[in-house]
Amino acid sequence: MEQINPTRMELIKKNAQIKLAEQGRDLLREKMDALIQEFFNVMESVSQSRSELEKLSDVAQHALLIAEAIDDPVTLKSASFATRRGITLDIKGKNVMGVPVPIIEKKRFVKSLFERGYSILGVSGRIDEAAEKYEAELDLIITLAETETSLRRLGSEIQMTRRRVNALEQVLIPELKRQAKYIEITIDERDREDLYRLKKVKKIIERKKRETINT
Amino acid sequence: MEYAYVNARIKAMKSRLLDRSFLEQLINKPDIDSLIAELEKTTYREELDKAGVLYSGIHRIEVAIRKDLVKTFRTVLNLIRGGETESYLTLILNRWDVQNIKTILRGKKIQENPSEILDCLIPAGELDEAALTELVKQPDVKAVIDLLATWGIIYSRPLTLNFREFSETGDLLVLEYALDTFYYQDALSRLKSGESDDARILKNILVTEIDINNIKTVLRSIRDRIDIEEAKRYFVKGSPDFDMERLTSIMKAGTIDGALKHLEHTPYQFITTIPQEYIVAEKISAFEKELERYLVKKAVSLFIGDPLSIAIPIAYIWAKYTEVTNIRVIARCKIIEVPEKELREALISV
Amino acid sequence: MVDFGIPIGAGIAFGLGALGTGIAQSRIGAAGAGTIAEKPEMFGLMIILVAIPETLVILGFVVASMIMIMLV
Amino acid sequence: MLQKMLKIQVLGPKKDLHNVLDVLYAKGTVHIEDASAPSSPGEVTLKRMTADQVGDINVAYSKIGGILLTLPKTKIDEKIVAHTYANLKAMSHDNLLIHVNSVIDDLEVATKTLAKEKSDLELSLINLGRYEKIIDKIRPLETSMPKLEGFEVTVLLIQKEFKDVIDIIRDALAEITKRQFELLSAELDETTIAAVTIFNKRFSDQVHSYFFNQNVNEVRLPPEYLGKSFNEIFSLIEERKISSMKEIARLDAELEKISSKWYTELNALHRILGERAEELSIFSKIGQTEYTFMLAGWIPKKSLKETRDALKEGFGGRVIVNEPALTPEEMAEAPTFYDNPRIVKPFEFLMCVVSPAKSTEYDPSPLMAIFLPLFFGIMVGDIGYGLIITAFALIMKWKFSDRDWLQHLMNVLILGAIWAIIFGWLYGEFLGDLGEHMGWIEPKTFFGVTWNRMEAIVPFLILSFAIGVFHVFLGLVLGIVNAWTEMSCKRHVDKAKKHICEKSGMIIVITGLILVILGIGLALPSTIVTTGAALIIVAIPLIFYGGGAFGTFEIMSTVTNILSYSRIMAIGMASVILAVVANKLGGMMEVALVGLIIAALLHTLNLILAMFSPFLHSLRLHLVEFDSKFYQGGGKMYKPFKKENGGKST
Repeated sequence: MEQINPTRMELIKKNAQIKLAEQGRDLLREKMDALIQEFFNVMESVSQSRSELEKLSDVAQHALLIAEAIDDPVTLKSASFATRRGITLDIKGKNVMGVPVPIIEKKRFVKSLFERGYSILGVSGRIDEAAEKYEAELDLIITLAETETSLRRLGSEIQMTRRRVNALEQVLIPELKRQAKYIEITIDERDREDLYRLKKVKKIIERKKRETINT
Repeated sequence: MEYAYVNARIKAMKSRLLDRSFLEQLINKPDIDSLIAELEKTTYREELDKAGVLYSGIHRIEVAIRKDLVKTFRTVLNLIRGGETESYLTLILNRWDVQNIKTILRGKKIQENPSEILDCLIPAGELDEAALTELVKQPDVKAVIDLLATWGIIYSRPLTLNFREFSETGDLLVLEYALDTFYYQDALSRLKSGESDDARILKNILVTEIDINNIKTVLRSIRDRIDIEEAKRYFVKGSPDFDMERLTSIMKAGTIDGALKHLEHTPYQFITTIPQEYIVAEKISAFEKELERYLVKKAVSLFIGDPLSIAIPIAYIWAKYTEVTNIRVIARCKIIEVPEKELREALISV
Repeated sequence: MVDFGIPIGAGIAFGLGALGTGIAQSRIGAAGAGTIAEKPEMFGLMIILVAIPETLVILGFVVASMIMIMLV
Repeated sequence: MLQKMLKIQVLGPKKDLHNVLDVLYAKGTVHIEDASAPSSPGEVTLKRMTADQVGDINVAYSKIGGILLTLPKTKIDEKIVAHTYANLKAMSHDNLLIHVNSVIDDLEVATKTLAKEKSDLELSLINLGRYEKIIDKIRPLETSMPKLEGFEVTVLLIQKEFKDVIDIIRDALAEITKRQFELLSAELDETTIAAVTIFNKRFSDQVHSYFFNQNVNEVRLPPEYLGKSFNEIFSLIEERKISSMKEIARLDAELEKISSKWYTELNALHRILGERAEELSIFSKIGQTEYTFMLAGWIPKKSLKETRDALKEGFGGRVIVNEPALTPEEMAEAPTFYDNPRIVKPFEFLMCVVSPAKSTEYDPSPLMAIFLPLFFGIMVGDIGYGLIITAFALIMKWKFSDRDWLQHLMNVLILGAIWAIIFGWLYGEFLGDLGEHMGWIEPKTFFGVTWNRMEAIVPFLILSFAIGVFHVFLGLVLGIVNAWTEMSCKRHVDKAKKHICEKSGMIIVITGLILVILGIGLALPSTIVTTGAALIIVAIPLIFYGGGAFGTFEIMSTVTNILSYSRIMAIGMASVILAVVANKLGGMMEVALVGLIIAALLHTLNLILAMFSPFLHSLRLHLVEFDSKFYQGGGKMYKPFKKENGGKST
């Protein structure tokens, strides 16, 4: 407290700070509300995609098992050799309330007949269908990865904003207010001292004046 | 060619194929082990015993039936050694060669571990286990083709011809398609020279197969909205009924429904009766199942054809192949607990 | 003059029957060998199947003997 | 006759299962069927019993089988096997398993590695052959190539239709190697040209990457042959081949060694494990719920009561024997239990060679027991031959007392020989005309015919046809009887009706035909001919209804069937003629001894033929001409749960 200059100038500065802090707090509150809104939106789509994914993966698995049963697992494995390759994803960012969320730029992975790299003459439609279902599943997984990352980012942003609001509200603003109070009190005190001292000086002057008159 | 002896043997072998009631018994088995125990009572016993040393459960069955298939085909081929018949029969068995070469090329392209590739090969064709092992050892796609050429195996020709395009685009489809078309063209041209009954029987089956492949390609292309010109490249030539023109016009129908209309009044009319839900869902595998079934039935019904012709060995090969597929379906469905109804639907009954 | 017609006729009747049986049996025999190679338990049945075309030679024999006996 | 079979279900609490099995086993009357397979849709499927040890036994069984397959076959001494087998059999279940597993531990790895090494070598041998072929072809090219240090040789294969490519390659090579190269080409076969290039190793990478994109193939050789001349490679391959073969021989010898030591034991083990597995498999046929078991099976009607009593005695009311009502369709599934007098047994065996009868049809074996030896006797018809055949059969029976099938066959021969003696007396034949010659016997006369087979050809032929007509009619009647029984089964009513129509129609047509032929042939009164014709006309619609257009063809085949009985006369006559020829030839010889030998030889030949041919042809008359009129077959044999079938419960 020592470093605070209990000057009127300082007081004005503090009061301005208090106002700023309160404004900031309100703003952050608003942002938080908006984030929470967004968070719930995303969450809904995530839970939807999740159940969709579950369903899709069941279907895909079933298609695969049927293909394996009828076409022999080795034929399937051979076809998988032809289609095996890495996936490259382009990831860009987007701002939601100042939160960077990923946007995955992707081609659809569901491939058409001649894109899978094998000749369809030796590969049955069952294998095709299994491949297609898994490609769709991959699509969904990637979408899910995108939204889930957004969700996580939003969540942590909400948490951070809340922490900031709390810091403003419970630490910074009361502190500033206390400081302003202190300056105010100090200034008042000094004013009173001044008044008193002035009065004292006035008395002394008057006494001296009286003495000079008297003498 | 003494068909009397050979075909009598093959018919005797045929009588040892598992009948419907035995398959029923297999379906009724509660688990994979009792299924194996039941299969042990059949001709699969030897291969099951051999496979049992390394594998268990479903893998034991699968390895055993695969080995048994190969062994059976070799037996048939050995019976027919010599002369035109052998070359006709190898023509049917060559499809496994094509499949194996494709697998090796695919594996080599992604630098797959040789033993992994070897596991996926079924040496039922002319390329025996020794040849396949050596091919798998080659370092890259080109080396595989070169080795085929070195050994004077005809499949090196289409591959060499199309290699440049492959190395430019990196698209294995080029080579695979070249191989497939070569197989059918080569088979048809080998049959053209002979005017015998044998050649006629074989050609009939082969043309049916080409038709079915083409119809499948058409349906799949329509479903995936593939451009006609693009799809046309993947049709196999050689069928008198369904030539390029006819296929293109079916393709032009643009919808599965429309394409099916074109198939009315053809031998393939039966697929127009497929439940509407599959047509709407564009579920190709449903059509495919019917088409395959038709082919299998046609091939297996050769048993009642000329008893002193190649019809019998051909029918046997198909019947054996179907049997192996059925066993695999039953065994696989045992472990994933598919409802019995679906299982029965998946079986190919002949 | 000796009449050669009758013995020649009888010979033809018997000979052709035998020939037919031979042709048929050769095929059945080959098929039988094939079957037995796969299924030895069919041996009994195969023997009978091989014997079936013998009807021809027997009928030939009957006709031949009837020609000889009735016409001589 | 076939026994009537009943289906039974034995139900009881699970804890009694073992004892129930023991009782049934001791009785040996029940043919156990799979109880867990639902017999009709909608029925509850019972869970299968599983015996705990089934898995272990099966694994061991197939492992031993696998080892046996990899070992070369060694001659085994049946006696030692039987001995080992007996020893093993005495072992308890657990001890046996321990023993088996120790054997497997000892052998499995060793045999597997040896077999694997061997098959690897065999594979490489095949490939060496492939490489050798091409090297042999391009070898001649090498001689015309300069041999240079630091240079590389590459062989290209070019399809003939692209032979222009050679010039392009030549130009390209000239550019890459700055003209330091050599290129030679020659035809390899009808479709391929081989081009050999030699260039400085410095350019190796560039040259190869150039080839990579041309329509040519480089000859690929295993890496170990790189940089060697073709002649060298060729001889190296030869060496490799020889050494591989030596190695294979060594591996074979090793396997042989193992085999000679273990084969007997493994065989015995395999046998006993197979039996144990079979025994345990009876459990998989028993259905179960949580506390109860159900066992289904067939039982001959006559033994139902004693079995039921035995169960009642042992378990009181706890174990129930239930007789489910069966539809005729289900009855058709019953196993076949031939239960004939001993004399008919050999004929059951003959029937089973073809296909056992179905339990619902008429069992032809008793009829066969009458007619087959009779036909045989009519054909052989010689006292001497009959006696010799009997003696021969008795000797064979005594010599091979352990072969069931031979016993059966010889019994048939003896029965036939007895008839042969009877007919021999009738024909007056003893070793052909020897008996008559010597004045011992002579042909008898019946119905105004002297039954001398050499002369009475036409009467014999007529007799044969008569037998044929009788036999075929008998078959047709039995066919009607069978169809009649089938009528009870709803599913087959239509078919059965048609069968009855067809068969009775056939009888009428044949009767009509005979009347017409007799009427015309013997110039009998015209009424007989017209009756015959009328019968034919009446019967044809019946046949047409029963068998359709093919039914009318059947008339022809039935007539042929009857004609086919002429073989009874024909074979008999051939036999007697040969016998007479033997006697004549023998008699013509100047020296008695030579004559005797020649006669004896010919008689022996005739005897062998006589045993074989008449037997085969009477069998054929039964299976082809007779059985086709009524017999379907395709039944399964009744195999009761008892010791002979290895069905002992554990």
